[in-house]
Amino acid sequence: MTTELLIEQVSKAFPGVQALNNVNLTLTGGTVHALLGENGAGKSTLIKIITGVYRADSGALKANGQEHFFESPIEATRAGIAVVHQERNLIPDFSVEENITLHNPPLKYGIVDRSERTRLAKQALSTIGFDIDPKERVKNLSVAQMQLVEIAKALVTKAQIILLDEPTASITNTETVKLFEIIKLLSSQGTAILFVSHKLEEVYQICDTVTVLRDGESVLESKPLADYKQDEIVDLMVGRHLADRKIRIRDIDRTGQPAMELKDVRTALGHETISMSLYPGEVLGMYGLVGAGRSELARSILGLYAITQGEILLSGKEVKIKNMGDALHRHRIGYVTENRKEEGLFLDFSVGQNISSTILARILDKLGVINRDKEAEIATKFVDRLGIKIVDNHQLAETLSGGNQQKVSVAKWLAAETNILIIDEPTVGVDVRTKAAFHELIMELADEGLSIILISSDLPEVIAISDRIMVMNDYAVVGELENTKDYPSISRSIMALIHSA
Amino acid sequence: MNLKSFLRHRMTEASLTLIFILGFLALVATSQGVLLSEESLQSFFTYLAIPILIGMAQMVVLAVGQMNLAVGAMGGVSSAVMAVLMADHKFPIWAGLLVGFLSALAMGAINGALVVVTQLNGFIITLGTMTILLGFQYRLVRTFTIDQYPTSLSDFGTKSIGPVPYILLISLAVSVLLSLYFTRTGSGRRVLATGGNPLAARLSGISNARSVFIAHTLSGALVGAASIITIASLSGINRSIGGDWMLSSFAAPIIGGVLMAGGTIAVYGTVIAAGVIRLVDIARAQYSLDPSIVSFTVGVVVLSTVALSEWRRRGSERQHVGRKVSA
Amino acid sequence: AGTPDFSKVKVALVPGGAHPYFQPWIVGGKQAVTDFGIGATTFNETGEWDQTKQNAALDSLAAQGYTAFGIFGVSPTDINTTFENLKSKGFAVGSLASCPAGTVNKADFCLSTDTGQAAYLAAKAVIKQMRGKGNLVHLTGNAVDANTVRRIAGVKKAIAETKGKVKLLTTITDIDKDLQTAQKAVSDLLAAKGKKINGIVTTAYNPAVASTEGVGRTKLPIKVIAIDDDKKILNAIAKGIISGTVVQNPWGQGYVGSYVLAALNSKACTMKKSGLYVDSGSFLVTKANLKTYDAQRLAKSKSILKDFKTKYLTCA
Amino acid sequence: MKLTRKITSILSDQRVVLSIITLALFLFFGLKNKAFFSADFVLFPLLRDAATITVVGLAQLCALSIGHLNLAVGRMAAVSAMATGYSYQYLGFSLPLGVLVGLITGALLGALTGWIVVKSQVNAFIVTLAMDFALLGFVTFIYVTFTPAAAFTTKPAGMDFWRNTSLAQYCIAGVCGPKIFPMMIFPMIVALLLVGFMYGKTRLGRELLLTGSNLRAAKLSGIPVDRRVITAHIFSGTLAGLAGVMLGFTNGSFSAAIGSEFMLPSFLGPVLGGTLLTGGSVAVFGTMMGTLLTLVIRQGLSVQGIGLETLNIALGLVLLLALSLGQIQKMFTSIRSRGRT
Ligand SMILES: Nc1ncnc2c1ncn2[C@@H]1O[C@H](COP(=O)(O)OP(=O)(O)OP(=O)(O)O)[C@@H](O)[C@H]1O
Ligand SMILES: Nc1ncnc2c1ncn2[C@@H]1O[C@H](COP(=O)(O)OP(=O)(O)OP(=O)(O)O)[C@@H](O)[C@H]1O
Ligand SMILES: [Mg+2]
Ligand SMILES: [Mg+2]
Repeated sequence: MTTELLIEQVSKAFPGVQALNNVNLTLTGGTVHALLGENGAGKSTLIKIITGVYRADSGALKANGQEHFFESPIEATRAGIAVVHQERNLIPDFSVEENITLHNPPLKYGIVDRSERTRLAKQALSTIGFDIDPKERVKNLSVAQMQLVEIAKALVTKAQIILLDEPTASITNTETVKLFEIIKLLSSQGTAILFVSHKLEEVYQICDTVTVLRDGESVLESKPLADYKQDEIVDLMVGRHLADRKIRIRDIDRTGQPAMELKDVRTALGHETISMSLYPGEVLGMYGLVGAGRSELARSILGLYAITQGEILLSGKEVKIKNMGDALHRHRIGYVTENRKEEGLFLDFSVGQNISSTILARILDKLGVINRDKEAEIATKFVDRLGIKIVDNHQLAETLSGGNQQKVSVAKWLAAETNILIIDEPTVGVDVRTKAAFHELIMELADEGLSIILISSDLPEVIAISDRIMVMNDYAVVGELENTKDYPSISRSIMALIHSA
Repeated sequence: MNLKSFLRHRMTEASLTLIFILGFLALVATSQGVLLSEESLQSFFTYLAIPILIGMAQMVVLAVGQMNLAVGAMGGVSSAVMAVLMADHKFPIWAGLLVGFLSALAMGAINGALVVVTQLNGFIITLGTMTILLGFQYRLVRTFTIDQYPTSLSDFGTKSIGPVPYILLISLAVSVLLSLYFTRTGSGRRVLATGGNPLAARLSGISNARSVFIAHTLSGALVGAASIITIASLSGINRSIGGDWMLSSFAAPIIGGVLMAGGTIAVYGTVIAAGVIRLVDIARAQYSLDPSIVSFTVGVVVLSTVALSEWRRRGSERQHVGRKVSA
Repeated sequence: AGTPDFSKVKVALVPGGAHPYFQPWIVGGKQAVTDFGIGATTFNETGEWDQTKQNAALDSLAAQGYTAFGIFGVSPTDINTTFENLKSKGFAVGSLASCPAGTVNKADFCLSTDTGQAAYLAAKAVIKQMRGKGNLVHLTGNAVDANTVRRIAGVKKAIAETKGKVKLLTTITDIDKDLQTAQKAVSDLLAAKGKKINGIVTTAYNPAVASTEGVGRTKLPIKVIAIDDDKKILNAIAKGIISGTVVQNPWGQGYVGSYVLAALNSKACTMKKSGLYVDSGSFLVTKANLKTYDAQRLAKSKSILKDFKTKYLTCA
Repeated sequence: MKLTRKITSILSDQRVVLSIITLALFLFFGLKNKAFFSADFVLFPLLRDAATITVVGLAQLCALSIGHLNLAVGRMAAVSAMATGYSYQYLGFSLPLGVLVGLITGALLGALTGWIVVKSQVNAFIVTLAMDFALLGFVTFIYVTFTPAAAFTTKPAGMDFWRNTSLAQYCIAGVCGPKIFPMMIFPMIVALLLVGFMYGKTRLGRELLLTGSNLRAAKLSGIPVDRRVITAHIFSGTLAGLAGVMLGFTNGSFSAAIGSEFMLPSFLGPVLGGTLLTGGSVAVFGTMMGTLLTLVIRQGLSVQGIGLETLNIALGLVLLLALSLGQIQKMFTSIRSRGRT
């Protein structure tokens, strides 16, 4: 008997939103099933209902002969369901190996069998080709590394049903390729896999069947993916036809004074003689494999880590940036972090308050009182502009879907109206439509004179919007390219730079 | 794990050990060796046993990110139960101690159950139960000091191997077991996982409710153990017992490196921190220090030592961050 | 003249908090009800050694209809404010077992042990036991309590009288909060200095219990004079572990205090001199008078009562 | 149903629930024993105590707002009261000037604490615990050295007025204020308004809360988190100082005992009111309600003539029960909305 997971007429409401509305989905063993939809369509909610994190308002679930919803994640695990949630859910103080085996730690006489644990973890890590010390504490890992640990954790349970909620959002191609190999292998062995992603190229690469959610309704239910073209799928997700994007090559005037310039900068973290210049109105892409040190460079520039040597010039003047406040208020530089949950958002604050957190100085009345109207006005402006799906400005950030949280984290810095903006992985988990709009927005802002450093592990994204691309590897700059926006040739040059380093 | 990374993880414990050794040596030197006499050492160790245990009792609750404000009241009630049963109801020693111990365990379990059922903050629950228990303690012993229980119990309290009293050995043994529980057993790891990240723990099939319940119950059991030691080492039980446990129960683990946020334990750190605190008592007796000066000095010393170790830890972490993790 | 009618008077005896010292108040108060026909006496120890809580307890007693108050003030420096407040409402107020700090007493009277005097007496006793020379240690309670200040002064006075033959090795304060702290402090003290100490005088409850234990356990030749007559301490005297104790007269305070309060509150009598201080007596108890001291104390109470009736009160 | 939705949403506000519970208990105690409604002996002193404890609660709330604890609230109050008392006794300061001295002392202590926390990066729990020790030593030393009876007893003109006067003595056109309101509620009201205004409306308050909600995010949003931490502790110290002075006024002298019973109540008010121990969310008005609730329970039981043997038991039980009721109701209103998180 092949594994089956049946979802029938499932509904779920949150205050102010019908997150799911009579959704159906059939997941069969041996297939990879894509679950698609825009941000806030209800994908993660569905996965959480399947795994017993939320309780459905109505509907039915059948899995492996069981005919009821799981009461808790434990039950789902026992029933042979493994899941990688959209957000990283690891125990920071535990080692990698322990996190991987957390569901079911190997015991011997009631005592944790450490060598067996290491063995299991190593095995799981090696299947996805992730080379890391299993004894390292998770809190020392980067977001991408944590994501890989999550995947290893799901794989180690040898589950019959695997649900993957945007597993590739924050990892690079190399790891994605490895992941796909293992997905294919498992699928061929009869495992049922549900795959959520906003990267349609990937979806077409690996999935067999597809379900599309739009505003909580399943507008396409468990159909063969091959029957639909990418455009059709997008139309289904968005509910209308999405215009084709045109490649736009922008002309940047690099004769004048750079907006920001680094001269032979070394950092306490180990960056070596980094030199770069960013011109007014330019989008400078920064690409590198995970751990190349891009985010760290950005943070060092902003004064979070020490610069040990070299100088930073803003519009030709040498500056010492002490901290983020200094960067924002004195030098008008902004920074969108790659880690929205820990560093970008105030989860227990409203969307409006999150957006206004960088511009409090600008929305004051006399007496230092915050002008609520102005605050709401600015919030609304960016909610509209980035298509953030919310009930109202007062909704807490914690209740937003992953992609919408990401948008808030970016909106906060767009609102700040800086001269220079460093954006780190801005579109992690953002859906196709918004991503396109977003790219457009970035270029528009650049047209208006904003200088942007774009750090992204999404190569197509880097190529789509950068004017120039700086390639980093192992805490050093290994090369720089003028971006012709011709994907095949540019990507080849970039990979060549990385591998020759 | 090499020495460097060991020290990085254990910076607090390492510096506390150093402080302890230096402080101890300083006291030995300035007391012309009196501190090394068997009697002095015995006094030193005897009154170390209880701070260690109540530190542990707080630590296990801190491990799930909660607090137990009722440690003192629980200890007061359970030792009063023991005393009353043995003195007034002529229970044999073992039975008196057992019932008292179980009562502490039950109090812990009730705390845990209340936290789980009402979903109220553990801070508030234990504040409430603390008040209630203080009432019970008064009911049990009123304003008297009860000591009419068999002397063999207090004999046991003063027995020692060399200068090391049995009761300290019991404390240390309990600490070792606790350490094994948290580092080696599935249950202990799950409790820590709950403290480290409750949501992640839940998604990994761990019942946070059970972890919280276990932590509070364990805390009760440790308080019960502390009560046994209390009644064995004290000359009597009255309503003042447990009065100074609450703050010191926090001080040892937190100075020892346990995070208030949960998810960490530091058994050795707690023990050694209790030792450092004990050195202060000795210094007070040794130099006939005015308590106001002692308080003042303790305050200042704690501030500076912890600041120092923290500063060094951060220094070493700063160098480490950003380098490759790969094996 | 006949006995005046006290049946309308409800007397509240309010200690600072729960402490064994005050327990005889209950008995003394009850006895006063029987002997003098007072409406009622109650005992309320919910103050928990916090002046704010004690004030609240007093207020709630007033609300319940109590009209005469015998009070041990938690804070001797603040209690006059409380007294004034109660008196302004027309209640009779007596300061029992402790007088307000300073020279002014806003209560109608103060019936108390002179705490300094008791400490002096105890120190004299222990010095005598030490044969007039050697090193003495004083164990006591909260350093910033006015009564402790008086006790420390009392002990120092006794030592000064030896003209340097007795040395005060150390005064250990703040160890009365709980028994564990007291016992730890005593144990550490004996370990560090035991051989140098010839005598210990304790002027607080938990240190008294603790030093009894400590000296008994270490069998050091140290003379101890304790305070109060807790069973544990009397036992230790009987067994010869400690030399003696200084007892006070809480029963008398409760008994006589209730009478005077009733007399004042019923308007049958007035104080000749408001705020008068009357010593309720302190007695040294050793093995010799272990059996008889209570009778002696009782007699003292009766004589205080007589003094009040004949000397301090003017009755209609 | 719109109406039920509205009711549930009102009921899910902790402050409303607290007010209802407090009021219910108030009526219950009063109906059981009329004496509880006595203005002179119960309500007036109760409100006077509530005023002080609420201010202490606000002091703790300021530390909680950034996710810190201030274990030294009581001792900061003691030092501030000591400074005030000293200024009356030895410097002959007038009443307001002495109060100012107390407030400044509190502020300085808070600033020092905050500064140490920031510079050492040590957990505020440890810093304030150590601070408490250090200040305890300091206070004892000063009182023992400078006073004969361990207290400053000089009363400046006007002190008794603040202690004893009620609004009943203020009449406008023949209508006098209620007798139950003591003058002491004015400093509390001022503190409530200022703190409430700051957290509710101003940039400073918002920045404090953001810092408490997510320190890293706040730092990366350009908020000067170090300075905010110090600011929060300054507020905490100042308010603690105010409470210490208020208690000195109520008691009638300035002694070392001031503040020694502040620590637990300082948490009780804000936490019952709905302030998060983890930071980022404060309940200013709730702090007053939480304080009132505990005092009403205590005094209510006390007026029923309950002795010490049952007082604490009853106090704890009523408290737990009242809070669980609030919680059960809250679970009820949110069970469907939040899923089971
Ligand atoms: N705990 C919650 N409380 C209130 N609303 C919620 C909660 N969780 C999700 N929602 C809402 O439910 C809707 C669906 O969210 P969900 O996370 O399922 O979207 P998603 O399809 O996974 O989107 P994304 O691609 O951005 O991850 C969103 O409108 C979201 O705001
Ligand atoms: N060896 C390491 N030990 C501890 N932490 C590390 C180590 N390597 C990386 N990190 C952490 O991971 C993050 C940096 O890795 P990250 O992969 O984000 O670098 P990056 O060049 O910005 O790459 P990307 O942004 O593409 O992921 C930092 O937060 C850093 O603290
Ligand atoms: Mg999602
Ligand atoms: Mg990065």
